[in-house]
Amino acid sequence: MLAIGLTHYLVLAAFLFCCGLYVMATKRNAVGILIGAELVLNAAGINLVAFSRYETGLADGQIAALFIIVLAAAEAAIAIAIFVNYYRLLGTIDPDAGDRLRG
Amino acid sequence: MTPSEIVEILKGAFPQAVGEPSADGSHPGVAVAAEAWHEAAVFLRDDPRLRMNMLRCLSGLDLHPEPHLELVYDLISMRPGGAAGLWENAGEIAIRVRVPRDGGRVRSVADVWPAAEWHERETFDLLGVTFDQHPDLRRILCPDDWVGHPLRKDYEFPTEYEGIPAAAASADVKK
Amino acid sequence: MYEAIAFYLLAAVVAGSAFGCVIATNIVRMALCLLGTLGGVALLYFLMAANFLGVVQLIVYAGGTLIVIVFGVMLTSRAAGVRLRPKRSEALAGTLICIGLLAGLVTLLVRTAWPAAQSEAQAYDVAWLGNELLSTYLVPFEMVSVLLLAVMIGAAFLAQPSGKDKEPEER
Amino acid sequence: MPDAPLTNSPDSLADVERVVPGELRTEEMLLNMGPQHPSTHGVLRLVLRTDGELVLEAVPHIGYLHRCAEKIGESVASFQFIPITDRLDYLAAMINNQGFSLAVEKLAGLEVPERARYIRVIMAELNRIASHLVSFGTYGLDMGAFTPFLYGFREREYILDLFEAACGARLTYSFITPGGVTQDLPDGFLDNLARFLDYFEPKIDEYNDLLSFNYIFIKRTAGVGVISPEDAIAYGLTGPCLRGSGVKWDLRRCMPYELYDRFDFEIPVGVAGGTDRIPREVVAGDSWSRYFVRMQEMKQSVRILRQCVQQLPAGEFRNKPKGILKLPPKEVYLEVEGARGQLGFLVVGDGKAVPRRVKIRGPSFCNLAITKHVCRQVLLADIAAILGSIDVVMGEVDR
Amino acid sequence: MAEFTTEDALRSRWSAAARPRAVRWFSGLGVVFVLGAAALGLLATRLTGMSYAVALAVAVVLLLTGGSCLGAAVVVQYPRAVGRLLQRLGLPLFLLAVAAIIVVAWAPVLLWPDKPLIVRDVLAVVGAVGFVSLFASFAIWWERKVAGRIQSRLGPMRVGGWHGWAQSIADGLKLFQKEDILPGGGDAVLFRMAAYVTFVPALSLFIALPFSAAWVGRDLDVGLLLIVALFGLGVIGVLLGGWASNNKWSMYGAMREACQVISYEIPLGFSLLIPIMVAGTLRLTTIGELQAGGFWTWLAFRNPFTLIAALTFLIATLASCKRAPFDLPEAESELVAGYMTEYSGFRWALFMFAEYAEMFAAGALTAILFFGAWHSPLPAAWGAAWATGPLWQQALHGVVFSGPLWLIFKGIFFVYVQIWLRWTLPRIRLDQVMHACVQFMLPVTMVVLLAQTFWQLLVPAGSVLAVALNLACTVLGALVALGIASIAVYGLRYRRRLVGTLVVDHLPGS
Repeated sequence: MLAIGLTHYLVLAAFLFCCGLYVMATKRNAVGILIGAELVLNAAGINLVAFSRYETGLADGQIAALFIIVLAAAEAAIAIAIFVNYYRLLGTIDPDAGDRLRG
Repeated sequence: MTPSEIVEILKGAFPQAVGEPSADGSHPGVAVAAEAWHEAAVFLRDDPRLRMNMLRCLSGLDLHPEPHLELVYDLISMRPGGAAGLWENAGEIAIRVRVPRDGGRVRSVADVWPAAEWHERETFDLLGVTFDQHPDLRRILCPDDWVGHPLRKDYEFPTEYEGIPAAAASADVKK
Repeated sequence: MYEAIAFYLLAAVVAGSAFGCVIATNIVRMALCLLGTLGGVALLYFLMAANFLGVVQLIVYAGGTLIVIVFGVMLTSRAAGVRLRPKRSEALAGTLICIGLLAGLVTLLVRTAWPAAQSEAQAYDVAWLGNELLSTYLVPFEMVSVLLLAVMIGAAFLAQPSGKDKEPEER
Repeated sequence: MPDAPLTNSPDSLADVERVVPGELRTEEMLLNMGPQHPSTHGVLRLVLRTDGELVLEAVPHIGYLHRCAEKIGESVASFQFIPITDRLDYLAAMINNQGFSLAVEKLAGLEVPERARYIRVIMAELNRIASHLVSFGTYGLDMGAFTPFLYGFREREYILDLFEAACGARLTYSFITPGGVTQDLPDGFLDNLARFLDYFEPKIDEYNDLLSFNYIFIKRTAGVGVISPEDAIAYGLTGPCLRGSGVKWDLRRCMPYELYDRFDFEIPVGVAGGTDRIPREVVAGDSWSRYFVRMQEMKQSVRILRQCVQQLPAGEFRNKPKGILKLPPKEVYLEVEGARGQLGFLVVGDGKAVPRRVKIRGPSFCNLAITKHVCRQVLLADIAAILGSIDVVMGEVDR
Repeated sequence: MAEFTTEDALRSRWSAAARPRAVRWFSGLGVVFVLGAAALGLLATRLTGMSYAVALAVAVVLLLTGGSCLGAAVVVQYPRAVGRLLQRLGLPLFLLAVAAIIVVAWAPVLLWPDKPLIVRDVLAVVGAVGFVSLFASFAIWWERKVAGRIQSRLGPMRVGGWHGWAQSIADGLKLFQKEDILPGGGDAVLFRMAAYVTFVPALSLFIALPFSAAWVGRDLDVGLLLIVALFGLGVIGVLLGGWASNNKWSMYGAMREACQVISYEIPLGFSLLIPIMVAGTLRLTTIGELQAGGFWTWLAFRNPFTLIAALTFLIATLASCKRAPFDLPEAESELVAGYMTEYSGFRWALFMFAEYAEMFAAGALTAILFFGAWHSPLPAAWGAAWATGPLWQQALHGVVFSGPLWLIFKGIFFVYVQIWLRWTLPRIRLDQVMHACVQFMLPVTMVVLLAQTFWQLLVPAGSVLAVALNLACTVLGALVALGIASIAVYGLRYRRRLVGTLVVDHLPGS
């Protein structure tokens, strides 16, 4: 228990992943879904870094995690831009409300 | 331009509505009938001889024993062209409009001189003259739920306002 | 010993705030919980001797992305007060699936005998990471920069007011 | 915000939200600025309709400081009304005293000795400087510069010392009364005054360097809240606000009262920028022009004061009316050039000591009315710039 | 409820009977605690690892408690004498305590560099907390004094005797006692959290901030980035606080802050890249040691581009710390108090502390990156012999050549510049802030970055051009420094004349 190893990190990441999944699946707010996605991405980042730390010892895991962070930032920027337009169009950001094909 | 000249011009345009210039030399003015006032105001502002471009003041007077309220519009014509770029006073006059004390109405001149908007609101608030076609005729100095028009001579001081007693004060005033 | 204490503390913070995200009904509180998760993960990166990654996580994620999210919440402010409580059936199904998934994953993870290749953390240097980034991983790096450019243009295009609007643009 | 939506009430949403097909839907918000707000200069309340930082409309609400001055005027004798006039424009109480006294004198036909008239001009001009100093200081404060405020108050303090020496009061003087002034100037007053003028005159240039020509300050105020001369006249603007729009109109020159025809002084007006130290961003009638007219007026007041010090004759300081001053049944309307514009008194007598009607035309009241017209489609920060440059005193607005 | 009178207050002090008993108890407990602390300390020297850390921590706590007990005993026994003494010696004592706390916090780091990192970290945190709180109280008082001088008044003069030095301590005590008001309809949890979310990053960046090559909590290889990251984190607290206040003015302040700080992070980052490029590292101690050779080797004076970068960095930190002329988030004439409108008491104090901590961090970072870090203008090589000599020589070396005192001095100088600007300049409008960022700061920093790249590629270190421009920049910097110094000397010399000079003898007899 006291010697922290790979498994510890992986279990934590699994928990994070499941939380993110739940948030993405059930929240009725588009920004909430975005937050869920961030949780999932963080879980992935922990996994990558943990593998690179405990298994390979190479830079690959860290670099991949770095790319994840950058991509998450890009994703958030685009997503928020879309949400703002969505909100302006529909007056709500409930994802279920956007069921029309032509706004 | 002297006040009497202004009165002449005005009389030429509105022979029916314009009365005699007041005898009192300290505040030269002329009475105008309430119905014709708005037209006269437009004339006063736009006539090239007069060009009364500024409404300096609007005072409401309560002529208490008489059943009238008098509105005094102090107008002035300001024109450029004096020495050293100074603007000069090209004539001033007080227009007096009488309305009945109860239910007095007069056409608003806020569209002629925007300055009149707040002055008319104040006169409405404190003296109870209604100005027709005013853009926003509400009380201005007193609270919106105030009862009565305080500057009337027969104004009864309230004994309380919103639960705040004012009885002692009103007793003093009555004495 | 220290590592264990630090790990369990951070794991508690990360897991706690992630769970906070799950149960929060208010979107701004969710954002605050996300801040806890992001900060905790950054510290976990420090613990795994990935200093640079931890700092980037703080700068980009906590200092940038999160603020963008909070901004988005406030721009859609009238919806922010709306309760986010999911439908009962959805919540039930989601809970069941997630718990099942978690149980499966954890069992799998614990049972697998991971070959312990590295017991001591490598002393990762920023310079080394930079060299790797610009030599071995140059192509993905350049692709990410092109992507970022595209995102910048795309976000600016999406967020700009429509042509008729003459009002000064606001950030 | 968690529970309350940003707009005032759910019902008002329909009113404030513009839904134009094909256009962006922007959310508007009603914002109460005041009656307790640092830059409304007293108990003024503005209801702002905003879209982000942009103010679409600002509606002023007044009356929070209404003290029934006109009703009191109908209940007390004219001498007793002098202290009430102190409390109209409390930053320039001397000029209020002067205006009301002149009106009563004209009504009652009271003569005023020449020395008293000089003393009145001295007091009025000193008070004009004091008032403009406050205006200068608070305008700096509105723009986020704290320091000019204290400089302005430091200089004003000397003027208040002079007032205290003359009449014992520092804010509400009741010094000028019908017939003259309440007491003669104390010994050494003129020396102190001359010393103050020597000290103060160079300070104005210093303050111009500090604030007026500060790059940020110019950027904040130039071209903001432009009032055209036509609008200014139509809305009844007077004083520095009118002159800031380029209208060279000053009662002291155009319709001289008291002794102002004897003095040699200029009437500063707002001009377009680019010439003679005026920054090129400046448009005639903007906030900077209104502000700068005040700065220049202080110099002119110093000029008038210097002439007063030279010319002050010996003689009586008042013509005391015998017995109680009765007001004849006549009507008088008289305006003086106050620190903020033309202060008018309409006094109606009916043969008693107590006037039948006193109507006060507060310049701030008329000047404030234009805010609704000017504060349209401006930024939130500009509201402070415009309001500060119009420089209202709520005591005079609400009376 | 009965009224609380002055007499009650007097009676609630120690009565004649209770006083000797209290003194006995306090002094007895104090002696016991101090002896215990000494014993534990002795024991700790023989221990290693975790037990050493625990023993040391307990000893420190015991020592502090014992000291407080002894102090309390003295105060109860001789209240008047202590009061009088405090009035006279308060300031020296206070300063001594400041020095003592810093030394106590940092000495072990210096003396036992090989002890476990966690000990070092704990001590660094204690040192950071102590330094931030002391610096914030000092800086608030100092800002008020400076503002007073600029505005030809005196500022606080009463509390503590000498020039009101204890004013902000008194204010702090007052703030702690104030009612903690939660705005109705606001989100109470977020409202409470926001103050900490702002305060904690501002505090924790001190762990990576080196005060000298040896005096640093954690000398990270990414230290610079970490500090910048923590700089940006405080915004979230402000945003949350503004949102949770349920006040439109707070909301405006929060939005303005977010706009401003995020926008200015870009020019800030670009300006940071210049010293990073010159030094080739993110490690702050390395960047600092690079500038050890006298003030002409300071990074700001290396070439014109670094000088411009230093200036843009200063401006960008001004915006990040929301100091005038960029103080829009709390612009009192527009937004009442911006995001702090609804805060009171302790939480408000936390925001203030965070602001002043950030101010110092910004100043210190400016000094480290561009202005010679912890080195005096003299080349450190001149004092190399002193650096390894006996203790007194080492101390002298720290004062004359390089040491934390120099960094603190420089940080305070840049804080002074911020204060100076605040009380001199009007505030910029929001659109102007954005224009200044996008249309001025961003292009300038980008061009400078490009130019510096080419400079490093094309101009060799010892070439005539490099030396000439280095000289020119150095002379320019020296002239500016001389100018500031001469203004300061002038102000000091004529400090009485600068206050209004006109005396109106207005009343008879005066």
